Amino acid sequence: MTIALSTQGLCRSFGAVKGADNITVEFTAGTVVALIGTNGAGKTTFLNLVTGYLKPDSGSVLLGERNITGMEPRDITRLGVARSFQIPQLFDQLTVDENLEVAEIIARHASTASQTKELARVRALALERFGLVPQRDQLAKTLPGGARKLLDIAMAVVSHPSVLVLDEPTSGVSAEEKESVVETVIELARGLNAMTLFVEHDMEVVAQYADRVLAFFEGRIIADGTAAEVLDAPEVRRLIVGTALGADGHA
Amino acid sequence: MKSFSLRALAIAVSATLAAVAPATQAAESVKIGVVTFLSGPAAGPFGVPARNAAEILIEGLNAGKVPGPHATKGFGGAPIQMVLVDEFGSTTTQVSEYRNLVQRQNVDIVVGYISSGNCLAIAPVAEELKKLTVIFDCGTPRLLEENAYKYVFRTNSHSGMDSIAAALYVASTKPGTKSYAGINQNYAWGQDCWSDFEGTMKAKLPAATVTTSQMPKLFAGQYGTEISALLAAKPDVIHSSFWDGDLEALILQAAPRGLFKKSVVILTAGETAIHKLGNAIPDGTVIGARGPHSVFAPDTEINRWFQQTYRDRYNTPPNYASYHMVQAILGAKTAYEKAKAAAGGADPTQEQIIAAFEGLTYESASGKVEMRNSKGHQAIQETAYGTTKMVKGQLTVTNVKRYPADMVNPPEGVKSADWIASGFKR
Amino acid sequence: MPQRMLAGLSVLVAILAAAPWWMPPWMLFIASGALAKGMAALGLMLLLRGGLVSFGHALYFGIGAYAAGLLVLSGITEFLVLAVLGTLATLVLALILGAFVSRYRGIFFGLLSMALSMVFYGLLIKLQSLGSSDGFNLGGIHLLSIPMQGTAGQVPTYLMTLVLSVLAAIGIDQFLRSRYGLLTKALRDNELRVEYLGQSVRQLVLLNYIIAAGLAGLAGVLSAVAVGHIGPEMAYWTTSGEFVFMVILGGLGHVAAAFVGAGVLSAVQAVAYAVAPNSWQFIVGASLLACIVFLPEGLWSLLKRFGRRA
Amino acid sequence: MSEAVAIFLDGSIYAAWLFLVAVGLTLVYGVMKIVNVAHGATYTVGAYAAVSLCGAWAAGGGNEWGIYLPLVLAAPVVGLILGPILERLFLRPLRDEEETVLMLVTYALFLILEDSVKFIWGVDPYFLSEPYLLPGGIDIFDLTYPVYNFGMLIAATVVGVGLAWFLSKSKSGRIVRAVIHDREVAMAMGANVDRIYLAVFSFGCALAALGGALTAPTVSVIPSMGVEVIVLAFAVVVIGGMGSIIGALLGALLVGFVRAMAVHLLPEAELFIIYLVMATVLLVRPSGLFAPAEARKI
Repeated sequence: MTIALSTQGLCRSFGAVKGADNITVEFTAGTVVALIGTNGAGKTTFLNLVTGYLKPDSGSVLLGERNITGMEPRDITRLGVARSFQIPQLFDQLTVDENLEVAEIIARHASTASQTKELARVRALALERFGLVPQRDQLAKTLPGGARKLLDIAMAVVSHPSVLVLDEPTSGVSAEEKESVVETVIELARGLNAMTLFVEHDMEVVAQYADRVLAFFEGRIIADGTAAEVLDAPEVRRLIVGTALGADGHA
Repeated sequence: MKSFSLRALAIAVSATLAAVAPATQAAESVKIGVVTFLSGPAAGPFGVPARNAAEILIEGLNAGKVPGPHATKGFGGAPIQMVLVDEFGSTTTQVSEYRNLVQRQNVDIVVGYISSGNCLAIAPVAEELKKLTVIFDCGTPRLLEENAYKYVFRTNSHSGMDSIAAALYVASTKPGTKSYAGINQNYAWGQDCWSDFEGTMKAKLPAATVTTSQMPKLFAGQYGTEISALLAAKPDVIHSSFWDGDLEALILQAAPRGLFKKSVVILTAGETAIHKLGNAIPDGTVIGARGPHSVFAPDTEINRWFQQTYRDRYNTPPNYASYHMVQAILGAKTAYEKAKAAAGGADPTQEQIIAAFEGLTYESASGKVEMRNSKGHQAIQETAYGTTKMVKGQLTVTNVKRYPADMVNPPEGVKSADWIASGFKR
Repeated sequence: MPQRMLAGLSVLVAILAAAPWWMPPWMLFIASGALAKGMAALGLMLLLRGGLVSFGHALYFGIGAYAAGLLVLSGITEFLVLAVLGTLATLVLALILGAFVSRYRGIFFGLLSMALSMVFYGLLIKLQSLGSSDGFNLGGIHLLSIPMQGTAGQVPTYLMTLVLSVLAAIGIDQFLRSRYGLLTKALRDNELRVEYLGQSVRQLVLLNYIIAAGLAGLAGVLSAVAVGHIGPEMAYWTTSGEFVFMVILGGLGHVAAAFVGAGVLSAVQAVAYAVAPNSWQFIVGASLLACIVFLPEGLWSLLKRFGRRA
Repeated sequence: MSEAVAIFLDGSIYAAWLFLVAVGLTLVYGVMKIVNVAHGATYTVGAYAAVSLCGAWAAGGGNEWGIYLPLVLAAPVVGLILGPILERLFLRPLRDEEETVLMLVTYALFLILEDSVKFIWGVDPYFLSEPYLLPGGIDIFDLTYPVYNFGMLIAATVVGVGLAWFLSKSKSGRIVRAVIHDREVAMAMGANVDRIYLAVFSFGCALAALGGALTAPTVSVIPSMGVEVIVLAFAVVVIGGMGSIIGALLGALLVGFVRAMAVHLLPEAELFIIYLVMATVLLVRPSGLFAPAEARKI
């Protein structure tokens, strides 16, 4: 079992608040890992540290054997780590197709005509997979929430990353669409054999798709294991699940 | 249908521009393009007074009311028509406006240019378009020292004269001067004026030393710090070629701080301020008018007529820029009439006017003007400086010293800077 | 539609190429200047497409002009040499300054650019040997044996400016259609995402910055040749402002828009000078305001609408 | 010794003047994210308003020492008239445009206002030197300083302290600060952004006009007097960090002292020293010395 990604003693604070408090963790290649925790627990901070948006105060991030601590997002991306965002980061003035084209151009550096043609074919497939074909010539700013989310993820996947980082892929997605979004994404990730990290508040989704679950609280990992183990841990029930599920009436 | 609309647009644009062009003028009148600042900071002190002077002089000439040697109507009987252009805007704009005047408006003569950058840029265009162009105010010695032009004349002395005469005034009225300082605007005019003044001081008063040379940005407006530096340096004499709002601000800010009491301040272009600022200028300030203009002008018939007519129309006396304008138009008129006489009374060609203009000597409202330098294209003239004194609430200029043209202008063929450096060798 | 646009533009270029035979000389001079400035505006448009406005672009306009001026002073009067070396000088400087400037965004990019151009302006004012604020004349420039100045040189200079403008427009058009064009557009929308797709934003900005600078430099050389005089005001912030104005006036829709903006502004200025010498600032300001309010995508959008309806 | 004192005094006086003309600019930027080029024209209008008001005061036989009243009154008059006109007619409808487009809008307004000044007051200069000359001068070491300059120092202090007090202590001030910090959150919490923008912009105009009015007695009042000022004010605000009041203060002090040193010790450098300081500060701190931090949520 190869280690795709690992961190060693990762720390980062914002003033008095500890966003990441000595996080040491390893991720096996090809696994799907869910991050759970309340707002402000440090999930997004962890993702931002891994993908280079934030620089750690101390500690290190390794991609396979390679130390990527403190590297710029673009360099980390080039090494095979792709991410999507809690608030979709799209090119609003470009069409859906062009959004993907930009992602492809950057990932593949196409220059010859035949390469360009090949890219267009791949793009068409991606649009189909994400169900964006009807909107392909629409400007991104006109898309509804669910489609924005999908396009955001589709752009991340274009580069065939070895590590895929998804920040709340289902937030802003309607209840009916949720299932199919997660289904599509996870299937794709498994198809790429990419190690997938995703932040999720819906415990049913977590239970259904994650091979492994990490529970965050105040910048620390308070539980780590299979979905069943973590969701049943008393500390997790008390601090996270109770609050997250209580509202939905599933507790 | 795109092609149609674009072509239509192109045609419409050219039609609009062409519509602005007036019909060709009556053959017998002389059309003069007058270029001077109508907007921007130089409009108030120079541009507008020059325009005013052009207006009343041309009206007077056309009516045959100008007394003295210039009594003939218009230019040798031909009425004068004036086309006015704003000098404000980039040099490129000025070149393009000049082409407009010559090629679209078909003027016979262009009279204009206050800014040195503009007159330098216009001169080669005048040569290219072969159009008689009389520069009336711009100061840079480079205009006719660096190039020989056939079509370009300048009827005022260049700025070298102002600085040389200023230093001579110091040498004669304050021979004991041990130290001097300068405050000049940081652009070509200010830099040239200061280096010429400094050069002349070194030749005439070699023992005197420079304490500080302040070079604030053009149009800076706030001179508190510079004034402190000048006060602290305690020079006997301070030289300044400031003009316009900058000059007025300097006077307003420096006078209450006693700068004018502690040092003798020479304002080489100070004349424009005395009409507006009057009693704010402290006694003992040395004032120049870039030639024998305005308060230094001779008491002749034509000067009295000009002073009176100008005051009557504009409720203020004409300043040296007004006199420069009068001098330029009268120069062109004299050359025109001389050429006409030589041609036996026929309307002279441009070539004939130019031949008559070269080396011409004539009377303006400011006295005698000799087109002597730069192969007869550059005027030389006497100049004067004087000291202000308040008499019964009225600012007067006393202790006036006049400097003959030869004393303050380089000999033919010698550059102003070289002449100064040579210690004024003849 | 693209075919029609191509046809329309070809006709426009043909009309402009025939200008020496239908435009009076004074108008030809304005046209030369407008084309040269349009070229500088074209570069600025490229930057603007990437979301950056420079209030100091005249720096490179001035560098090109002064590089040409220095060459003329040292006795080199061959236009091709001036154009190549003048542009090269701007490219080198843009590479150096761009390394710093490309870190900045939004208003800071604009103001830092302005500060740099003003430092250059200050240096020129200080250089008394180069005429300080008065600048100096450059004459005798020729292309091989064809004069580029004086009466005989007006048409060759105009045609050369037109040829280079058309080439620049085609070049930039191709560039915009290439992957870099799309990336530039993406850049304007969302830099963060561009970075997270693995592309260095700075590199992209730098590339655009250098191209824009080169165009401005070449425009500076052409302007210096056409006017026959150069001065520090070429690098002053108001000149930069004029370029920005041209881009906004024309719009970002098409490479030709920059030239439309430059042409219209030059025409408005010429007419305003003739008709209202005392209130042309008011007219220029009001038309800028009207353009932003009523034509947020510039005059180009108007032409496009007009063309579609016809 | 006296040179050091002179540099200190000249630097402080110049800094006070800079702060007065720049503080409105930074406040408007902080709240509205508008780089207001028209600030320079408003400064000019303030100077002319002061000329007219003081002229009316003198003509009406007002007390000689009372002339400072109409002088200062020019600020609220201009702020209350010009501010709402510009904000309501031009800036509010275009509020959602990009920063650079808004800057161009204000540039257009600048051109229009400057010509309007010419239409109203003409191109000939006005002089309003009485308030400057009235209090006389005082000798410090061997240099004479006009008392009026120290009045500028006091005015700048009053404006600075008043603004600081308003923003930190009063309820409206806290709302304004909330808008500076995060417009969306402030709106969500019920801040009336329309009203705040109108008030802040008008207040910014009043501050610009105050700068112009207080400068008027020391210069000749001409239509183009605002051109140089706006560039200077920009430099100060950028150095200090756009939108920061304390930054404007420190920017003004930095520029004031550096310039005073240059003038006294190295006059040659005065021409571009300010731009050099600006470029250097930006190279070291890309957002200026005290830019309010903005973290982007992703």
